[in-house]
Amino acid sequence: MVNKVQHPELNHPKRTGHPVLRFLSTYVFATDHKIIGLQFLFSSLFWFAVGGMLAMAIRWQLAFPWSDMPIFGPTLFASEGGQIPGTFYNMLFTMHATIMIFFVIIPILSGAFGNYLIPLMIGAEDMAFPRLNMFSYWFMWPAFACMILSFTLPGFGPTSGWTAYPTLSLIAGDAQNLWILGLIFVGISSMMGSINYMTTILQMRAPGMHMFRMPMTVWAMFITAILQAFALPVLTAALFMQLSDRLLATGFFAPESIVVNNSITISGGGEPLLWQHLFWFYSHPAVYIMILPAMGMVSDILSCFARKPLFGYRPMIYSLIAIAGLGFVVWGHHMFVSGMNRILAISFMVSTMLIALPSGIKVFNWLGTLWGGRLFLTTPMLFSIGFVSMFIIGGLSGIVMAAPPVDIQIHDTYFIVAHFHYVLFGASVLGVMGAIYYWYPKMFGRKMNETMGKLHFILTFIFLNGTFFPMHFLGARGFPRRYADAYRFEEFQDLLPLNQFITLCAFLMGAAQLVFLINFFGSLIWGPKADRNPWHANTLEWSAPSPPPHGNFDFQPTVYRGPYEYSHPERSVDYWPQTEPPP
Amino acid sequence: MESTGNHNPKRQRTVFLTVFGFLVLLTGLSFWVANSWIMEDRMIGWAVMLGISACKAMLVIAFFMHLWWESSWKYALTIPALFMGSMLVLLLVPDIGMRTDHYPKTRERLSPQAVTVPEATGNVSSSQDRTKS
Amino acid sequence: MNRFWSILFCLVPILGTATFVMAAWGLPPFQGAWLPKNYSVAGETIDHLFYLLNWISAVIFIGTGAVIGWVLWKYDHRRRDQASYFSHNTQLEIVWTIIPAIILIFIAFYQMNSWAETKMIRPTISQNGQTINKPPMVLVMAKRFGWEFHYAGPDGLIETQDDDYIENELVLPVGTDVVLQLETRDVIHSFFVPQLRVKQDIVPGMKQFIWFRGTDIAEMDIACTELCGWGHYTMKGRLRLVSQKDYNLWLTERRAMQTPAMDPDDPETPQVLEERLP
Amino acid sequence: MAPQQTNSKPSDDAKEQPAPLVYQRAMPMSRGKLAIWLFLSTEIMFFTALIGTYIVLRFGAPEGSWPTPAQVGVMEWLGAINTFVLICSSVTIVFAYESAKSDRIRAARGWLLVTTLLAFGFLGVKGIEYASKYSHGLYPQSPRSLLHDRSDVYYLSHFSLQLKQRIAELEDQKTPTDHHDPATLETLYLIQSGMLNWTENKVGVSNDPNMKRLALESFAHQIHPLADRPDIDKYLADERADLEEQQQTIAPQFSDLESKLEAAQKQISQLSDSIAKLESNRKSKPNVNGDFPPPTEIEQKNKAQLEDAEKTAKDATESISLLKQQMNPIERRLEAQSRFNQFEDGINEHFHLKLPMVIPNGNTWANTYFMLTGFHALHVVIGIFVFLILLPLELDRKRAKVMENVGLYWHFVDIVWIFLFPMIYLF
Repeated sequence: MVNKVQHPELNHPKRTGHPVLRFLSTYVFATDHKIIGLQFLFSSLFWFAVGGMLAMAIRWQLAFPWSDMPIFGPTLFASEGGQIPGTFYNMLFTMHATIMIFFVIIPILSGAFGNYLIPLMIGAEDMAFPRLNMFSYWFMWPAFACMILSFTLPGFGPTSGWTAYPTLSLIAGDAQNLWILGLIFVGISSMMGSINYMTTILQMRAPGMHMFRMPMTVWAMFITAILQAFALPVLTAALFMQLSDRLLATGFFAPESIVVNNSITISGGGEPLLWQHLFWFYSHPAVYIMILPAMGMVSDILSCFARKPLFGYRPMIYSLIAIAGLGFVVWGHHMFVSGMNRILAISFMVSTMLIALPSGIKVFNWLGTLWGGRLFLTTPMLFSIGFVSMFIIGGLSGIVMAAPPVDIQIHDTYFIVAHFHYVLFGASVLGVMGAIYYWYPKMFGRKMNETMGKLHFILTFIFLNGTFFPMHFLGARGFPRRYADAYRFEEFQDLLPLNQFITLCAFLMGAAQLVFLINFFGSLIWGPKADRNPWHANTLEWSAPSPPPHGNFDFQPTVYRGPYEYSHPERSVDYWPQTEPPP
Repeated sequence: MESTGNHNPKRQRTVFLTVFGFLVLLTGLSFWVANSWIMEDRMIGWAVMLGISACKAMLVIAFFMHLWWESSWKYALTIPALFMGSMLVLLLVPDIGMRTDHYPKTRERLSPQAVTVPEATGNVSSSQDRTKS
Repeated sequence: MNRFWSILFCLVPILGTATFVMAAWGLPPFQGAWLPKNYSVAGETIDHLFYLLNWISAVIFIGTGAVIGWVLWKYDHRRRDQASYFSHNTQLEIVWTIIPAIILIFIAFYQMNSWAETKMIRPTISQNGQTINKPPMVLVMAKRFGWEFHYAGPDGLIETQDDDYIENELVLPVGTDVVLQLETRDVIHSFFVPQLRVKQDIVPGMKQFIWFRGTDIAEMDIACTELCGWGHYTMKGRLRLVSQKDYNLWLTERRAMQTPAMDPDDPETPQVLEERLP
Repeated sequence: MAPQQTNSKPSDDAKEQPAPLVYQRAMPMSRGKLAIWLFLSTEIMFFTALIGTYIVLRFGAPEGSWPTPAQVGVMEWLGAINTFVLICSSVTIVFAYESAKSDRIRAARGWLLVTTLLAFGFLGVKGIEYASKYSHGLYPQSPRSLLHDRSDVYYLSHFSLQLKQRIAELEDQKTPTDHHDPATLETLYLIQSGMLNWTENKVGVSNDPNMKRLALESFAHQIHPLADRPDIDKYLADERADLEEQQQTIAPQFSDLESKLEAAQKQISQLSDSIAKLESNRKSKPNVNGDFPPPTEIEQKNKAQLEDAEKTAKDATESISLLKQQMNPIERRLEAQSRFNQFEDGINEHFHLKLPMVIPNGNTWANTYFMLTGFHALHVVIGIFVFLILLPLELDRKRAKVMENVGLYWHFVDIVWIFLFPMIYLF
């Protein structure tokens, strides 16, 4: 890059560092937001591996139905010759979805990156409530315990899908109780986290850091926190009701009394649709909780490597707010064919159509950011462009499904599976990967290997499309999701080869993540040392040391401009850190 | 919190006691409504009682929670939650609140009105005239 | 190197569109991996909508994909010393807000008729000079893991004591509006016939109606598309669409060897769900 | 823009803090207060979900089937007292906060103590209510609950189980205790034979679903009536008339048979007398071989007649016992009818029997009642915990912020109750 920029932060009076803490209080019962962020990151990566294994098992069954399943089969079902039973398949997709949503994507986005980046990006020394922050991580552990314990119960886990629709979930095995408890703990943890984030962002910004000078990442985290704070309590209430249906014989979600062994175990009088409404009231905003932070981070990465101001900063923020606002009134589009009132469906359809608009605006603004830039195609940048590219596919298939008549045909088929994997894997996970590559130098003070990163990207990108794109066709054909064996139907018998192709791609995509693992852990030791600002970025975290010490900043950060002042025509260098005083 | 400090503590105390008086009065009022002629049309009675409750809640929020003396941030925090809450309840009404429209025959027996006995069996009259309880 | 990545990202719209076109035209290796042949009148509008939405999507997909490819091709940092410095363009923002808004609102209104036809306006018949909703022809009773199809007995009404039911086989006439009443005995199921473009979840404690008009004689699968337990994938039914004449013939044959169905009205038959799984 | 200190910094490293960073605030209040307000917003959503569930389930219930407070024994005045208690505690915590703010530590502590006591009082009243619900078996269905939504076979089988248990309990107590008057056992026997077995029999025999339903409904109605049911009154009156008619037709048969039996018995005694006489006559004069002369014709005739008469008597006895078998349930039923029909409050309530009862939507009522009041009570308990933590502390100006935050939470708890009170007790 051009001339070296002077380090404005070094001219400030130095702050003394925080006292050195003992190992336990530094790494285990940490109140430092950065350590908590890393704790979230590592536990999410662990669960990512677990969830990935489950996905592989699902794909195996779909490609080679009822053949001996490797690893799972011989250990668990030796007496049946390694062949899995139908309930086990149900457990696989239930746990895959639950783990990926509640233990991977949400914690890694708002738990890991939210925690790590918010105070650094707004110039705070820590979160508003460091203790609360610690508890928000430690409340994940009972949830982890519930999930692991549920694997050991008969049936190997909950089997009623991650949506846990009653009355199936009411008559499911005991693992369902652990599932509910686990989600309640996750909910409490997220609630603590979101209140902490909102307070921090509102009250702890460095001088000069107006709301409209905050990086998109912080804005996205802020909006996500609002979504979590307002939507999660509803899910928690619904989970409590389902738990009491199962344990205390109430009947909020059961229309008729349920009789087992001639005695009534659930009293009836409720409505299964009530659960669906309450569940989706949370779980639709949860979809945005799973994408908005990635959108924010990608906006920052795109702007940095295009060396160009983010196009339409304010429209981007307004569209975030619009997504959040509309996100609360679109949940019914998950229920078009569920027996919901059909006039109500129209209002949900209209609001769903409307919510496509801000998403579209964001895509156009990202393209506008790239246009006319000076692109450095580093690994984080490639992942971010991949994010945009995949998000377009996921968004467009979303519009196709938002039309209720079309949804009649493709609801609960692989079209839906394709859609949400494009958004959640194609977009969110690629965004997360980009963010890991981007902030890794800040987190660990070392850089990751670029060549391996690019290899990781290209393998993931190709095989992810190979996996999820053909699912659109399966879905159009009507291939139902959650079927252990759809080939019993004359209708779907000829779709086996396509499924085998998908499985092959999925396995290769899984294998590609090994490259990432080697790169990630190898770079911890062998990676080249990074200085404060290896990417020549503007935002505040890059003026702190790498990795930042306890207390974050060794000077008092003061903000003089917005976060995207790249390639300013009057400057000799192509970036202009937010903390650099005006000439 | 900062702004409430400007008030005279003694006057503050009279304000609180007055609010307390109103709250007790309103509780008595809703109790009276529940046992009065207003409940002849239950919908009106319910609406009146909910209105009284809303008044009481406003009194508590405004004075005990000091919102009367706070700046405009109070709207930013309370109105979105109230909006989303009412949205949730309102959109539940067509499916759950009007669910008897979709009752299958097995479920109609829960309802005293829905039981209609064919005249052929003779010894029973339909129970249409059952009191609304 | 940038050019390489540009080509890679360009492959997304190119291969994506190509595979869609191949699938829609049934070219190998995607033959059969597309909407199945349609056998209902309402299905034609649904298919039309699906194609329309795909066309609109394709335009946006190719457009945005081309922009990504072009940007990567053109704005390589090795070929440029300085990025252009602009951060917003209000006119452009307004344009790309208004145009998608118009498209989306158009879609929203365009498909309302189809939704109303398939799910809201039930076919009617006139009886004693009055227009009333067409009564259901068959009561579909879903249960773990199979379908019961209750046909009316001699009294011509379903849900009466003389009903006659068959398991997993539904026979319906073509060329006439068929109304089905859906109920379930235990958990949520979903009645899905891909060729008829018909899908409806069946929720415990609710009765629901679906309707369609078959266009041609055919035989097809009925699938359950809402998770209902270990045997979800075994919930297979067969639907035979036959001519009205054959249907009448079949119905008389059935009546000759009638088996009485369970009476849903009897207090002795309350809902009994299966025991919790081990 | 003054530097802000975080509230929850660990105190041990407070000494070695580096120079605190300077922040700008978006809202003119402390972080703690903002967090509490945000927390209350999430609480609004939580209770919206719960109360919303109650509202839609309640108003979606079939017209007229939601139990009134009286039917489920909810006492309005208890709710009113609790409302009053919570309003008082709201005022006292405001006073505690005001006192703390002006550094009157003792006053603050006193007011907080009063608040805590009021909170305990609230829980006490709640406990009384819950205990009464429990003792009446009014809670969501589980093996020991007495609530049934409808009169079906499950209700009958549960009822018979409970009845047998009650009878066994009372039979075990050899001497009647003061708890139960000695007639209770008799009443239970009458319910068993005159009502339960009668209805079971009727439901088992009848082919007409409407008759089955009416039998079940009238049974449930007599145990625990909810409203005037002219149809059931008519059904019972019809049944009674029918039974009395049957009794009328059976009674003459009965007397016929008895007189027949009497005649036969008379004949038997006469015949056996004469046979005995004839025999002794005959046996008094043996012939030369020492043998008795063969029975005379008259004797043989008499013997045959005796056999006939005995057979008639046996037949008559059998018919009588058969008739009695037929008659007994009718009599028991009529007895039960005449004994129990007069109670407007139902057998269950009148004799304090605690047997299962049918309250349509009673289960849904119990579900929502316990969910709403339970989660509210949980919040009260959490509030009490916080009060107990605060009580031993010096409640001075510095802690006034904490007091204010706790107060905000407590007022929220009050507001929730303000809405629950009319919805649960008055609607």
